[in-house]
Amino acid sequence: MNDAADLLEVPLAQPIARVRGEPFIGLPQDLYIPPEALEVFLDSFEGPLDLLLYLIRKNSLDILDIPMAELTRQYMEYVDAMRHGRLELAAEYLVMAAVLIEIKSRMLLPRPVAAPADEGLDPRAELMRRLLEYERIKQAAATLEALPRAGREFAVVQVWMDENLNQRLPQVTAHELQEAWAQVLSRARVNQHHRISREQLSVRDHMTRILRRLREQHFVVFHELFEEGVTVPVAVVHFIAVLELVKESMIRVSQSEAYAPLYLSLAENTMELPS
Amino acid sequence: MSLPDSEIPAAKQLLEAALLSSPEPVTVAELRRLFEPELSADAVRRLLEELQQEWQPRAIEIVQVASGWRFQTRPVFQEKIARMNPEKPPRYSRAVMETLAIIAYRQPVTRGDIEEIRGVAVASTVLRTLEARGWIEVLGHREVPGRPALYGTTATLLDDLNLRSLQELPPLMLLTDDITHPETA
Amino acid sequence: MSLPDSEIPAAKQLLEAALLSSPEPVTVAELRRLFEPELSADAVRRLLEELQQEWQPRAIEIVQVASGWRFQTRPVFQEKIARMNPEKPPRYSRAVMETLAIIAYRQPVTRGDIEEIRGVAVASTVLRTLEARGWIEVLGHREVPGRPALYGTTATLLDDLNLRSLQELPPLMLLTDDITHPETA
Repeated sequence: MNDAADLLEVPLAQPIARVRGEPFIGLPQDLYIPPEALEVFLDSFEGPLDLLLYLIRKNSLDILDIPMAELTRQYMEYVDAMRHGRLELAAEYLVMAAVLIEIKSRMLLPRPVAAPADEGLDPRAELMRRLLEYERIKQAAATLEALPRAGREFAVVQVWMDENLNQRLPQVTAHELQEAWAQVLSRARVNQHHRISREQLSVRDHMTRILRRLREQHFVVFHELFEEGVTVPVAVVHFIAVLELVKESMIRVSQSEAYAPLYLSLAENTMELPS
Repeated sequence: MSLPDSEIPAAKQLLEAALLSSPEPVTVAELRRLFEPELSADAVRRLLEELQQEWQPRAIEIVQVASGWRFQTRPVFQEKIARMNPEKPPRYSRAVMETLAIIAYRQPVTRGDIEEIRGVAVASTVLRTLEARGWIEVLGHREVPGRPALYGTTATLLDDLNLRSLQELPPLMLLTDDITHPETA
Repeated sequence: MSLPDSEIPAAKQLLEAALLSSPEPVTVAELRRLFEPELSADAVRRLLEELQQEWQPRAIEIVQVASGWRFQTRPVFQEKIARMNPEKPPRYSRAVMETLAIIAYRQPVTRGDIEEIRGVAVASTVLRTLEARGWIEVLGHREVPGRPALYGTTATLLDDLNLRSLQELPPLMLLTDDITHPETA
């Protein structure tokens, strides 16, 4: 874990960014970060603790005896660079900067002669404790990631059983349905060629309602779809649903002559317009 | 490409594992890809038939169904297994749940749409299971070649899930890029 | 109740069928009910261990995880099986895995606790991803203002990682005692 490369999920052989078309491989050797690469670079840290750990490990500093002046100087350079590009990202990093400076200044102050209660407490203690705890968790996360996992390193066996033999029907909850959908989505994201856009469910709902109505009535006069008392948002969603149905060749809209009423029918029905 | 005799046991083991770990039937074309270099369809079929023989005396069997080959529990054992668990409700397979989710959230959809989203073929048994349950129905047909059926969910599904309308379905989860990303390997 | 030798092969067949056809791990208590009269837990465990031995040389194995016993593919075969189906499992970001590690090793924890350890805000999507996967759940609420939810890990997480209990999680990196009590300079 001392290796800086372990901080990134990007293999070193691959450029982590391109700056003016030039591949930018690995982490910078010094503190100079080309501004164009900064965004990519910062994304590789999980926060101020992660950045501090990186600085400590990169410089082979002793985590139990941190030279505060040097660490604070390097950290501030990063934060300054960061503030040019990603101001909104900087808040948590700025808090840490304040903590570092406070520790540094406390270490510079001469100790009071009269011993206060916390005399002997290293001002760095709390920071060290947090850094070590975070490092442990970081390593635990990497260990968990490496454990064999169902669906990845091994598959659970399940042989088909005829469901008809089961008298009791499986129960499903809305939450399970949502989880199934989440699984579909996360897998679709992995299979990059499937594009699934987030769409208003209400449009889909209205599309189904219109199809159902057309199946029963065969054709519907367009304005009848918009019954009285329908609110504007509902009418808009309904209208979008009609357009979507036409676009997806599910329904047909026809008119016997200009300005005559519009009729909707299922695309599969050859509709006889009423005269 | 056929196999030398010495490699047949290992090949059978691999076929067995592939069939056992697939929730849906597997086609011969898919099974051929297990091997490098690929085996011929005939060679795969021969191995499957031998495996079928070997499993003959056991509680589960290898069968060929419309969409491919699969293991299934022999009916006489199914009844005994059902005894095991009187209180645990049975569950639908992942294929059934995901198909239902796609129809619920993306309706009206054709079988082709479902296959495109799931990235795998949808067995007819999956749609039949949901239709028999009264949870999905054919709403119409899309006017494209083949006139595929358009599926939607029914009021029965909403009743069974205790919902008043589709809007009450839990919102789609927004997966942002920082949650998952493709394997870099 | 134990079994006469003549009935052992049939009993093993039945156990095998029950494990192979269950979508989730099966407990010894459930397996006992397969038999009439019921077998003792010890007898079932002995049969399971014998079956485990018999399956040793094959591509799938019987393992014991947190929620019971199940069959699964051996990792060495899984790579080959994956060739058949190019679908890749999702890979989780560091934010997700670190959050999971904190919940696993420090449970029960609130979102605030997680943020304190990681030093950054935890996006809701991170917790939702873990909940949707069935790996974490809300155990209760801490009785402080805002009543934040307390998260813990589930048996499903242990099952998915092939573990029988939280004690089997890899130990946290060891730290020397003087970290919390640094020597005075």
